Parts: sequence; C-alpha cells; structure tokens
Amino acid sequence: MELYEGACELKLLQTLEGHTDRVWSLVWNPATGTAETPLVFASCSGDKTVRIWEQNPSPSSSSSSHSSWNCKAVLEDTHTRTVRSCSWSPSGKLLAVASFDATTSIWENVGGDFECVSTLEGHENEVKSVSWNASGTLLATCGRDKSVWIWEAQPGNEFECVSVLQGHSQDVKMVLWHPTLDVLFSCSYDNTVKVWADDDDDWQCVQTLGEPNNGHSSTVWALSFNKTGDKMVTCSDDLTLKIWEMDSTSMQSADGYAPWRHLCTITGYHDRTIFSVHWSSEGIIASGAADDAIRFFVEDKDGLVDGPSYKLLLKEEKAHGMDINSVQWSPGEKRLLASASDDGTIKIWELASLCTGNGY
Amino acid sequence: MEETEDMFESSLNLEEIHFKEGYAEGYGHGLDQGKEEGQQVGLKVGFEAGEELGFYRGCIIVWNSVIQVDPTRFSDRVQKMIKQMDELVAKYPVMDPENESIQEVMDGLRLKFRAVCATLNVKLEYIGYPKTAQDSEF
Amino acid sequence: MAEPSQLSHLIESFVDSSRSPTQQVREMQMYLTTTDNIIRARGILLLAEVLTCLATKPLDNATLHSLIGFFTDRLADWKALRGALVGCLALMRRKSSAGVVTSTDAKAVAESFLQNLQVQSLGQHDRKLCFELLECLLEHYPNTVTPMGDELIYGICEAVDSEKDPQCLMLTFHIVEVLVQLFPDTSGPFASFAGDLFEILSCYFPIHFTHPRGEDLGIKRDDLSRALMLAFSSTPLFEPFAIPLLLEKLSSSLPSAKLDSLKYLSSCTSNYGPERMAKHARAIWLSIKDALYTSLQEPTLSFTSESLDGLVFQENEIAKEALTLLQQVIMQNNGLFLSLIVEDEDINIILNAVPSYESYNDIPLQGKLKLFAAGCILSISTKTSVACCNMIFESFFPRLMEILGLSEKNLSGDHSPKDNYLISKRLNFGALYLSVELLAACRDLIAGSTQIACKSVSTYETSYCMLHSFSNLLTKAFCSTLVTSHHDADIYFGVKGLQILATFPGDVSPVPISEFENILITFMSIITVNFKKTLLWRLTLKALMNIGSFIDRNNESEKILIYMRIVVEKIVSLVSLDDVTMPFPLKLEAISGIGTSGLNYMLHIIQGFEEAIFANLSEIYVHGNLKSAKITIWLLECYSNKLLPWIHENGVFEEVLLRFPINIWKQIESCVDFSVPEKELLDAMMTAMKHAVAFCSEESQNEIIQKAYNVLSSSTSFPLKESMALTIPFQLEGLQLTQKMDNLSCRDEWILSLFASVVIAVRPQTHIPNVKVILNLFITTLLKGHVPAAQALGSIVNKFGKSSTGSEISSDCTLEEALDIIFQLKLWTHQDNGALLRCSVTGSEMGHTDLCQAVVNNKLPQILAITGLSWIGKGLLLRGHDKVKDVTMIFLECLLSNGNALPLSQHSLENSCEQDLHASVMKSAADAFRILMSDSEVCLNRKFHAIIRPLYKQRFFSTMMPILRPLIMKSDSLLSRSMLYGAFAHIISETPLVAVLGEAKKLIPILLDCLFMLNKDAQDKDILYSLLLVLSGILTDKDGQEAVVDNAHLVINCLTGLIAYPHMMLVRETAIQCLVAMSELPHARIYPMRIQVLQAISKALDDSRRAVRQEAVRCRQAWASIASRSLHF
Amino acid sequence: MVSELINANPIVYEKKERRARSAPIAVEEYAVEPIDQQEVFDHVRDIKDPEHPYSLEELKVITEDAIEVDDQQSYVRITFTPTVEHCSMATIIGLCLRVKLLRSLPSRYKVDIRVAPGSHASESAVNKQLNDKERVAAALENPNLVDMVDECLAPSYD
Repeated sequence: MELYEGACELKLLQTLEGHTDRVWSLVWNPATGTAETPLVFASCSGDKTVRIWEQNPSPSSSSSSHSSWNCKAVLEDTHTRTVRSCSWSPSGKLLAVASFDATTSIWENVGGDFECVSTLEGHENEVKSVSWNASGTLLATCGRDKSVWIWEAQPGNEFECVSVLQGHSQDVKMVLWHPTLDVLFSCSYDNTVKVWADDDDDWQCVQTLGEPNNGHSSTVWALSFNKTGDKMVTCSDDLTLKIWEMDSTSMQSADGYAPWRHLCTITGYHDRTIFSVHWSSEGIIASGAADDAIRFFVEDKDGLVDGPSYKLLLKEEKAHGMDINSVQWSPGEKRLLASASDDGTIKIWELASLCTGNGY
Repeated sequence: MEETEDMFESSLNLEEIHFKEGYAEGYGHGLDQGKEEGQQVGLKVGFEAGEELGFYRGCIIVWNSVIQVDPTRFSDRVQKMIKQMDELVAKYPVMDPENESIQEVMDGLRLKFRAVCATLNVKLEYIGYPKTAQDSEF
Repeated sequence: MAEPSQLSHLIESFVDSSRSPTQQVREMQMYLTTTDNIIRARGILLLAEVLTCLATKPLDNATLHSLIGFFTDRLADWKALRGALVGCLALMRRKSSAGVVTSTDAKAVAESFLQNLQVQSLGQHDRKLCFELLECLLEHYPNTVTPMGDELIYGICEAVDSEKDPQCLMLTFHIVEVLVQLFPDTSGPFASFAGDLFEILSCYFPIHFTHPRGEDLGIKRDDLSRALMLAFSSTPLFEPFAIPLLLEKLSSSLPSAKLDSLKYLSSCTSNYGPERMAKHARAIWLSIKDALYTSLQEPTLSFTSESLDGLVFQENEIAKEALTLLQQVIMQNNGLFLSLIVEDEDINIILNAVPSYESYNDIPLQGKLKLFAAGCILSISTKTSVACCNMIFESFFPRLMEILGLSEKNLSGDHSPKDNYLISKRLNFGALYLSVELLAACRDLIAGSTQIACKSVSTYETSYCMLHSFSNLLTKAFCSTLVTSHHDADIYFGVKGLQILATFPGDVSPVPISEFENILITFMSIITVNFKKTLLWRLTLKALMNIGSFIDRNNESEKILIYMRIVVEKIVSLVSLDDVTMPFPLKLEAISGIGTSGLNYMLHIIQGFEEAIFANLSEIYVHGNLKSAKITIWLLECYSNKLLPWIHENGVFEEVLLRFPINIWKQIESCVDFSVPEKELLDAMMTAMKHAVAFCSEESQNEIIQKAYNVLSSSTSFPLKESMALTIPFQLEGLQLTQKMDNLSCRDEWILSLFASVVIAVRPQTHIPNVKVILNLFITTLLKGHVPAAQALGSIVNKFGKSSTGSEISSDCTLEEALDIIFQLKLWTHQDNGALLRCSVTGSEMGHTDLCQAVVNNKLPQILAITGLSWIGKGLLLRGHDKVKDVTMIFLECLLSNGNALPLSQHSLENSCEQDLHASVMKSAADAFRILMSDSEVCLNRKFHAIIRPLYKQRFFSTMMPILRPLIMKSDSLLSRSMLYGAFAHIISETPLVAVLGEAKKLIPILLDCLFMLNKDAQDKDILYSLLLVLSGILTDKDGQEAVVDNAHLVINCLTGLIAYPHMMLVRETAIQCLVAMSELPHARIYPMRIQVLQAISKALDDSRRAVRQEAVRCRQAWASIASRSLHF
Repeated sequence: MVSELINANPIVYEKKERRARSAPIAVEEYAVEPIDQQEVFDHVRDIKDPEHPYSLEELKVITEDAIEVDDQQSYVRITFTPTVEHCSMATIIGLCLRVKLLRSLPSRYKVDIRVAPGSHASESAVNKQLNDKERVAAALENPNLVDMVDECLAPSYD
C-alpha cells in the first residue's frame, strides 16, 4: 500500500552520545537485522574514532521502539586524524575505515571485538570515502588528491592496488559501487559524478554526469541507489537532489554498460547544503542537510503527465542541533533511520505509517 | 636632380637609420641573452626530468631482477604494472622536448609507480616529486 | 694582613684602644712603608679609616701636621691612593674643636693634589674622593687656595673635564659653583678660564640621564639638572657663553630641553644682572613668545564652574616656565621689555585681528592659540609691577574698550541711551577675553600688594583711574552678555569678569560699592530666574561663592553686609514655603554652596534652614500639608549631608550643632497632637538627628539626651518608673506594655525613634540617664518590631562604660548588669512564649500541643527578638566582648532546632503554617549573621563613635568556622542545613579575603556545597553572588589556587553548574571568570575536565546577556588552548 | 608558506573606536540582548592579518556593515575584502574568520563567509572552499594552518 503525505510520522527512538566531536557518517552492517542477529552499525567522527553500536534484542515485544542501543566497541588509536567514512563488507565481517590521515584501515570482527588487520596507503592526503563492491572482492577509496583507487582483496587480508583513477579535477567526496554491477560511481567537488567501469583490469571513466547533462551546479556530496539499482539519487551543495536512471535501452554494445540519464530534480526543499541521501529498500528517499532537517521523498505516481516526479513525504525540522552529515536506512523490515550530526550525536528514528500495514 | 636628392638623403633618413641600427643591436643582444637563459632553463628542466625518469628506471630494473630470481614473488598484476612502467620509460621522448606527450607519459609513470608501491606496501618516493598539497592549502 | 672584611673589626679595636694615633702609626710603621703595594695600600687605608672614626678625638697640631704630611705625599703613591685620599679627607674635615689642619698644610695638600693626581684616570670611587677633597679644600680653605689662581683653576678644569658618573658630576658642578665664587672680579685670573670652564659644563646641557634604572644612585635627573643650573648661573662671566647656548637649546624641539632652557634662563637672568642681560632682551623675548605659541595646544578650555578660578593652561609645563621667565625678565628690566611687548608686532597683529571675529567659535584654532598666548603675556606682564600694570593698561586697555564698544564718550554724562545700545550689542569675544585677563591680572596685583600691606596701588595710578572710569560700563557690558549671549565662552568670561570686578580688595578697589551691589544683584537674579541655563547658573553660583569667600577672607565688613543682605538673605528666603518656581534641589545646591563659602553666611543660613525645616514640619502636622513632607526631607538630607559636616570641619560651633536637636525635641514636646505619618520623613529626621548629635561634644550630648529623656518620660505613654528597673515587676509591666505597644501612637513612635537615634549617635563617654529603664523600654519595643530600638540597644552595649581613658565611668548600671537585663529578658520571653530559650538551651523538645500552639502564636515576637538580638550582638562583636558568643550560640540553636519535631500531625494545616513560621524563624537567625558582619550606615560605625576593635571580623570568622563546619557536616535536616549554609555564607562573604585565604583549603568543599545549595532558591541570589565573589577572590590568588588544586573537579562542577544560573547575570559572568582563572591551574589537573568545561561554555556562548557571552568567548579561548584543537564542544 | 609578502605595503585605516555599550546594570535582570552586528564585529575586528601586524579592521578587510546577522534565524554572513585582488591569503583570512566565529558563536548558528564581489580574482573558488566544511575541518587538522590561524587569532596587544 502506498505511503502518502501526512500518512506517517517520524518517531525518535533514541539519541546516542559518545563521540566527542562531530559525527561524519554512519553505516549499517548489511548482514544484521535478521531474526538471530540484532542490528549493528558503525559511526565515525572527528574524534578520530569509530564506534560500533548494537541494538539490544528486546525479548518483551518485537517493536524495536522499546529496544535500546549501546556502544559495543570503540575503534581508536589507529587513525591520527578525523575518520571520515567507513564501509562494511557484504558479509559484515570486515569494516573499511577511511581517514584524513591518508590511510584506509581494514578491521575484522573477531568474535565481537574488532582488530585492525590491514592498512591501505597510497593517497597523498585526506581519504574521504571508501566502498565495497557487491561481491566484497573490490574496495574503492577516494580523496582530496583527486584520485580514486580500486583495490582487490587478496587472501590473508592483503590488498592489491588494481587501479588509480585520475579524472576528477577536484577532491572526490564519495565513492559507491553499484548494488549489483561492478560499476563504480564517484562524486566530487568538481560538481560531477563519474562512472567507472573496467574492461579486463583496465578501469576507465565511462560517463561523466555534469552540468551539461542536467548535472549539479556545485559540489556533489553523496549518492545512493534504489533497491534494484536502476535508479540513483545524488545530493549537492546546490541544494537539489537529482534522480538518475539507467538507460538500458541504449545499452552500449561492447561491454554491456548502460549509460545513465537525468530523470528529474528535486529542488526548492532544502535551503542549505545537502550532505547525505539514502534510498530505502521500499523506495523512500531520506535526505540530511546543513539546515538541521531530515526530509523524506517518495515518487509521485499521480504526476506522471510530464515524466516521473518526487514529492515531499515528511519533513523533520531541527532533527539535530547542528548540521546533519549522514542519514542511513537500516536493513531488515523495520523502517529505522539513523542520522549523524555535527552536534556529536546519532539519532535513531522510526518512520511509522499511521495507516494500517506498511508499504509493499 | 638625383644628385641633390642623393646628397640630402643621408641626412633626411637620419632618424630611420638610427632606429634600424638600434633595433638590430637590441635584437642581436636579446637573441644572445635569450639563448643564454633558454639554455639554463633547458638544463634545469632536462636535469629534473632525467633525474625522475632515472629514479623510476632504477626501481624498474631492481624489481625486474627480483622477478627473474623469483617469478612468483610479485602478482601478475604487479608484474604487469611494472612492465607498463618499463614501456612508459622507454616511450618517454628524451630527445624530443617539444613532444606534447611528455607530461602525459610522466603522469602515467608516477601513477603506476604509486600503485605498485601501494600494492607492495613499500614506502618508496621520488624526493623531487611535486607535491600537490602545500602547507597553506586545504 | 687583614682582609677587607676583617678590616672593619681591626678599626674598631684600634678606635676602642685609647692609644693615640701616633702610637698607632708607630705600631703600623712597617705596614705603612712596606714595598709590598697591597699591604702598604691596606695599611694606609686602615690608618685613614681609623682617623675617619676618630674625627672627634682631639689631636695636637704636631700629630695633625705629621699625619697630613704623610698623607699629602702619599697622594703621589697612586698604588696606595685610596688610603691617602680617605686620610686627607678625614683630616681636612675635622671640626675646629678637635684640631684642624693648618692652612699651610692645606696648601701642601692642594699642591700635591694638583701635581700628582690624574683624576680622570682613576676609578669611579677614587674620582669621587678626589672631588670631595677638592670641594673640601675650596669650602674650608678659600683663602689658602685662592692665591694659587690659574694653577688651581686649570687643575680643576683638568680634573672635572669629561666626567661621566652622576655622583661625581653632582660634586663637579658644585665645585665649579664654589670655585667661581672665589674669583668674583671679572678681570681676575678666572676671567681667562671662564670660557674653557663653561665649555666643560656646557656639554652636559641639557642633562640627558642615561643611567640604567637598575642601580639606584639616589640621584635623579632633576638633582643633576639643578646642580648644573647653579653652576651655570654661578658667575656673570658665563653670560657670553651661556645665554646663546640656552637660547639655542630653547629653540630645539625636545620638550625637556625647552623646559630646562627656560628654567636656566630664569636663574641666569637673576644672577647675571640687568646690564649683562640687556643685550639679550630681544632674543629672549622672541624665544619666550615662540615657546609660548608652540607649547600651547588646543586649549583645554572647559567652560565649567570648576575652571572658573583656575588658569587655563595649568597642565602645560613649558608655557608655565616661559611665563615665569617673562615675569623674571620684566621685573629685572621692565622698561625695556614692556616696550618690546607693547611694540611687538605679533601682539598687535593679534589685537588687530580681534575685531574680525565676533564669537569664540568663529576664531580658527591658530587664532585661538595666539589669542590665549597674548592673554597670558599681557596678564603676566600686568601682574609684574604697578608700573607695568599702568603701562600695559595705557597701551591696551583703551583699544579693548574701543572694540567692546565702550568708548570714552560713553563715559560722559548719562548712559541711559547708551545703556540700551549696550545691552543690544553683543560683546566681541577676543576683546572680552583679553580685558578680563587684564582685569584679573590687575586685581591680583592689587590684592597681592595689599596683602603685603604697602598701599603701592593708590588711587591716582593710571590703571586704577581707567578701571574706575570704566567699571560701570564694564559691569553693564558683562551683565548684558550674561543675559543676551548663548555662547558658553561669552558667558564664562562674562561671569569671570564680574567676579573679578567684585573681588578687588575693598579699600583700593576701583569699583565703587554701587557696582559691587549691581553685580551681586545681577548674579542673584540669574540664580533665582535663569536656573534653566545650567552652565550660566553653575558659573554664577561659583562666582558668588568665590566673591563670598574672598570678602570673607579679607573681612571687608561693608561688602560682607551687602553680601548678607543681597545674597544670603535672598538665598535663605528661597527655601521658604511660598516660592515654587525654582526646583528645590537647585535651591539646596545654591544655599549649601553659598553657605560653605564663609562662616558668617553659613551660620546665617543654618538658622534659616532650621526655621524652614520647622516651618515645614508644622505645615505638615498642623495643616497636614503632605507636599511639604518631600521638601522637609530634602532639607533634612541637605542639612545632614552638606551643612553639618562643613560646620563640623570649620571649627565646631557647639551652640549651632546643639541648637537643632534641642529645638526638634522642644517642638515635639510642645505639640501634643504631633502626628506625621511619613515614614520616609521620620528616617530623614533620624539621620539628621544622628549626625547633629554625633558631631556634638560630650557635654552637649549630655544636654540633648537629658532633654530627649525628659520628653520621652514626661510626654509619652511609655511608663518609665524607676520601679521597672528591676526585672520581676517589669515582667508584668512588660506584659501590659506589650498590650499598649500594639497601638503605638505616631507621636510616640517619633519620640522613641528619635530617642533611639540620639542614643545611637552619642559618644561612649556620654551619660545615658536611667539606663536600666531605657534598656527595658528598648527591649520591649524591639519585641514589637521596632528596629531603631534594637540598634540603640546595640549602640548602648557597644559603648557602655568606656570612657575616653578606657576606665569604667560611674554609671547607674554596668555593662554586665545591662547584659543581664537583656538576657533575662530572654528568660522572660521564654516563659512567656516558649520558643526562644528552648532554642537557646535545649534544642527542640516541645512536647505539649498547647505549648506548640503558644509557639505558633508567638513565632513573630521570636523573629523580632532574633533581629533585635542580632543588633545587640553586633554591638558586642564590634567591641570584642565575649558575650557575643552566647548570642551567636542562640542563633545557632535556632538554626539547628528542627521544626519537624513538632508533633502536630493531627491538624496538618496549622502544622504546615507552623512549618513556614518555623522556617522563617530560622531564616531570620541565619540573616542575623549578616547583620553581625556587614557594616551598617545607620548605626554602630565610626561616624557614630562606635567602639570598633581591630580585626574583629577576622576574629569572629576564625572563632565561628570551627563551630559551624562540624555542625553543617552532621546536620541531617535539610532545612537547618540550608540555614546553616546561609549563616556560613553571610560570615565568609563579609570576611576580608586574606583571612579566608588562610583557611581556603579547609573551606573550599563546604563553600562549594554552600554555593550548590544557594543555587536552588532565587531569593538567595545576592548572597550567592557575594559568596561566589569570595571564591573568585580565592581563585585569582596564587596561594588560593594552590589550595584549590586538590578540589579542582569539585570547583569546576560547581562553576559549570552556575554558568546556567538563571536569576542573576552577574553570577553567570563571575562563574565564567572563575573558570578562566581555573584554566591557569596545572594542566595535568584540569585536562580531564576540559570537555565538561567546554561543553558548559558552549552553552554560555548562547547566553541571553552580552556580557556573559563575551566572558564565555574569553573562557573558551583559555580552555581551548589547553584542550585539543577540536573546534567542537 | 609564502616567502615574500603578497601585499608588501597595504593601506592602514583608522580603527573605529569601540562604541560603549550601556552598562549591564542599566539593563533589567532578565532582559534579553540578542546577538547583533556590532557584537559579531567585535568578535572578528581584532583578528590579525596573516602577513601584517595590523588587524583586519585596520586594513578594512572587515567593516561592521559587511556583517549580516539574524539572531532569530541563527544566521551570520560575513563579506570580507582582501587587500589585493590576487591575495593568496584570502583563504587563510576566511579560515580565521570561520574559526573565530566557530569559537565565539552559539553552535546553533549557520555561518557563511565570502569575499566581497569583484574583490578577488578567483572569487567563487575561494567562497566555495571557505564554505566546504569538510575542507575546513581538514585544514584545522593541519598543524601549519592551525598555527597560522592561532597566530592571527591571538589576543591583540592593545
């Protein structure tokens, strides 16, 4: 059943404190949230640490609103500067951590506690984002040195540099692998999103989504794919969200790469930089911005007359005391959202629909 | 008639003559100076390029000799990258400074070199390497 | 041989030994003659030192001769020079009584000195000795050395040349000074050397003192400068060299050089004499002018009443010196200089420029400066002498009058048409200013000359005649400006002009009495009418005051009479009821101003004042006219704050001081239906009474208090029979009393309050009649909540039985008895209504319900009793009496008494109100400590002759703390705990910081708890603040910080808590400042707290008040610097 | 670091003397004094220029009316004017401004900092960089920069 405006509310379940500086980003462990494994996510901060948070399984009732969260582990004394982002391997066993100290560390979950099993060096300075591909064989990093690096996991936590991609003209803010294909997306201070694909071990920029093709007019901070991976949303300093669509029809013969085209632009909602956007498995786009607000968008099925459009589902003013740096939907069936902010806190929200049953 | 013109010509064109002389003089002087400076610059740039190129060449030779001793020591990918570097070095138009491919080749080399180092986890760095990040930048 | 250290001992032994120096010499023979330089040097020095010590021991000529002979030729022995010099000095300086060196020997010394010593090649100390020796020779043996003539002078020149050391320089300058006096004649040997010698001196001018501050030579730049100046001006022979040099330096840009040059020039002028100076006259004049112009910046012309009698350029050194020099030179050669001035172009230019600018603001800055410079020059030269005065007047006065439009022809015949013309015309500022300057100068001259009793300025002097002829017009002119002009400058000088005209000394005043009257009249009309023009009004008042004090000083009886008639009378009449046009405060300002400008006036005014007060009073209680109440209050305040103190300072006028209180009493006595409800008025009256009484002598006080007592006993409802003096019957009386007291009539209250005031203000020696009764009266009344009674009690016990000599004076009751009475009352109160003694004796165990009821009903008197008791306690505390302990104990018991113990659970309503009452009792007990510790304005202070033992606060503090601390620790009831904290807070916040610092380590934890507790209730904000100030005092002190270190975390917790204190901005601000102070503690200690602090501060950054935010920013900076570089939190 | 001065001899302007605030006593205890233009100006006026011994105020890099404050919206915008067009110090100055305000303003505030339109060669680039909080954050972990900034923010001599 469809979600429609006013049909749902955002409930704050808990505010997590612990970081002593702004929280840059958080990421859910994809392998959790099932019946036997409680939800887990990692958050990283300007205090140079990563914190692992776990949901207390609440025996009383299934509703997560009663269950509380606490900090399982603190990953510290490895990075000497801000930890900017991290990424779980699909298995949920490994956590890759990118730091301003120019290194990327790999942590392995050994029976609950985490140990640093490898450190990737190569970037000249701040590493700003890291991402595992769907199969967990490839790891991508990017940073201020304008380069994107692709690493291949070797047995024994060895990592081999597959390729160093130069193409962006400014520092690269985020890298993200396509949910199914081995195609890498990077977005940058140079206002573009670049798409990288390889033909046998030789990685090339196969597409650049910039202003000419309805791209963003300022720094692109983040991007996210819908469940199936045929749509992508990007957010930017230009205060807009843009929806992109994989154009399977004009499939480029050779490497079976399908180009992306601009579908629509969600504009006029945010009045400061949008730092984070995340597309839920059920199609709700959450965005977090420097205006301290969290917003939710869903596709507007009625307005198909002139192409697909997206409408504001819900808006949470003053969700945090300061900028919101990251919003992430949890795995599992509950509509849980975690948000991280400059105010040093992480908040766990539940998007509850007022009407009976939940979408899909 | 002509004679009269003749006899005055020199005095009439006096300015022009002086201008020409001055110009020629200056031009010649500039030419020498320019050559001089150009040579200096050339020497400097050439030396730098050569030095960096040599550095990479050295690394490649060492790595290759390792591979000869133990072909399994490096992964195929690394070996491939070393090979690519080798080609790039060879490809570098040492004798043809005018060639516009110079920068491209050098960048490629640097990139590959860093990739190899990263993979081998060795902290090798060419000292003269132009760092992009100066202290007062961010 | 003796080490220098032992030398002194040796000397002692030598001196002690009665042996004659000859013997010593003989004994020391080998030391004095050995070839070992060191030993010889020490030997000789030893002998010399010995002789110095023996300065007073008589020596026969032979010995002296041989000794001086020895030292004289030792002068050649430069390895042993020190000893030789000291020796010579010792001998040369001997007093004639003990035998002195003969002139022949002195000559020998001088010769030896001149031929043997290369002074400048010696060390600083030796040089100093040399110069002392020279000085000594020149001063003690002038006749001996003078004949040496050239040789001597040359030698000295050589010796002093290029000396650098300040101490030596002082000597050399003096030497030169003395030397030149030996050769006065201008043709003598000295003349030839004058040039060289001056050259040596000249290089030191102007003194440039480069000596490092570090070593203090006890010599300042000024000393050197003065010494050099004396040397410069020591002989006219220097004139050809000195004057040009000085003039040159005068033109330098260096202020100090200018200043010195001017000073030197003055001194030289007087010493070189007129004929030598004459040729420099023009140059000097020019440079003086120059100095004046350049030194005058934008004149700080504040046209205020303060500056009315002050000069304009007071602060400008150079200008001052220049003018003194000018006066100097004019005095020396007035003909010459005056002609210079009179003919001077600049001055004439300035004068010619005057007409072109009408008002002050039109004149450009340069113009103003020149104008004022001219003003100064003219006034100085006028002041110099009568002759000058005349000359200046002749040459300038008419012109000025011309410009002012007061031309000669106006003088002839009637002015009536002219008057109008005058009034209408606006005076030219420049002319106004200059003529006022001239008038002032002339006035000063005359006044000065009359003071030295020579009537040099007689009525036929030109200046005098001019003034005389113009005085009338001038008066009119000035008066007219005052009314017409709106320019501050004009008004200022108008008033000043009139003031000057009015202050010519009577007998030789060119201003006829009639004008004097006119002036006063004009001023008075301004005072009474133009009070809206503030400046004019103030200036006028000031002028009137100056005139008043002037004629009072020179007791010009005639004018004083006029002044009395026109000014004082009028002023007094101002405060009479009818007139309401003029704002009353202004009236008071005027009246007190005039009053304080002369005794006669004051006495007169006081009289009028009192009449006014009484008139108003009766106005109130007869006609119930309440608007007079405000006026009366004003009058009373003015009376006690302005008039009384002045009277007191200027010789006590017993009768005056005495009159007021007595009259008050009389009046109250006289009218039976006296009823003035105004509380405020009563307070004012009490204050006045206290001050009046306090200033009185013992006798008058006795008189007053007797009178007061009579009124009290005769005409009140208070039954004051002797019989009551005993306690037991008093109980009954007391009970009746209490009934009566409930409806205390207004009159009785006045009488009681005023009586209390008298008691509060009297001296310890003053005898209070029938003390016991008074005590009882006060006690009972205080139980009805009459605070003055309590304060009076406090004063009584404070001053009791202390005569000026400190011995007990016989009174009908001793202190102990008095105290007994007081504390018996407690007993009595107890039986009457339970509570108090229960508190004071056996904590709280009031078993019976009915008793509790009684307690409930009688809580109020209990509170009042506590308040009263606290004033009594204060009295005791100040004089350092032990009984204060008992008092404080009672308070403490109250604080500890636990209201919950009352078994009234059945009817909870009463219980609850009982609770409140109980709480308020405890509150009052806590507040009692504030009364004990804090200084009071209304009683028990020095003004009211309280006996105050030094350091009593510290003492009380250190006795109370050991008692309080354990009590607080183990107190379990929250209520009494909080009350104890209150008491603690009051004590500690009134104790001098030094005392607290000593205890800081112990106090900090409890102090923090206290702050935490006070933090809860908004009502405690003031005490919270003062307590926080104590904490910040500790934190900003070095030792204090050490005391805090161990509790750093507690302090920070407390402070971070207070940052959010909602009720008082100052608290938040101070708390943050304290945190800044905390950031200076050892970082190891505070580092763990930094996050906590920074978080708290980041909230303070969003405080509603700016001041707090600013402190927060500072604090954040301080802590961020020790914290990590993180920008957040 | 730049070896030689970008602008060797800048024009130095008079300091605007501090307007006296009404004494806190005058204000009612619970009165609210909103953050205003002058207050923000007072925060930044004494920041020293990275390469001159003068304050930004003295160099007219900052003026009071170049500061927009909206206490309701918790918003501040500062527009500063580099001494010369190609001033490479512009970013440093901007950084100093940002840091000073981060340390002085309540956390609820949003701050925008920009160079005055037309006052700098690479205006938009500078503005973009100054308002990219990630790069600012990174900059403030760079010891050299932090020292430079603290130098400029050090309490001034007068």
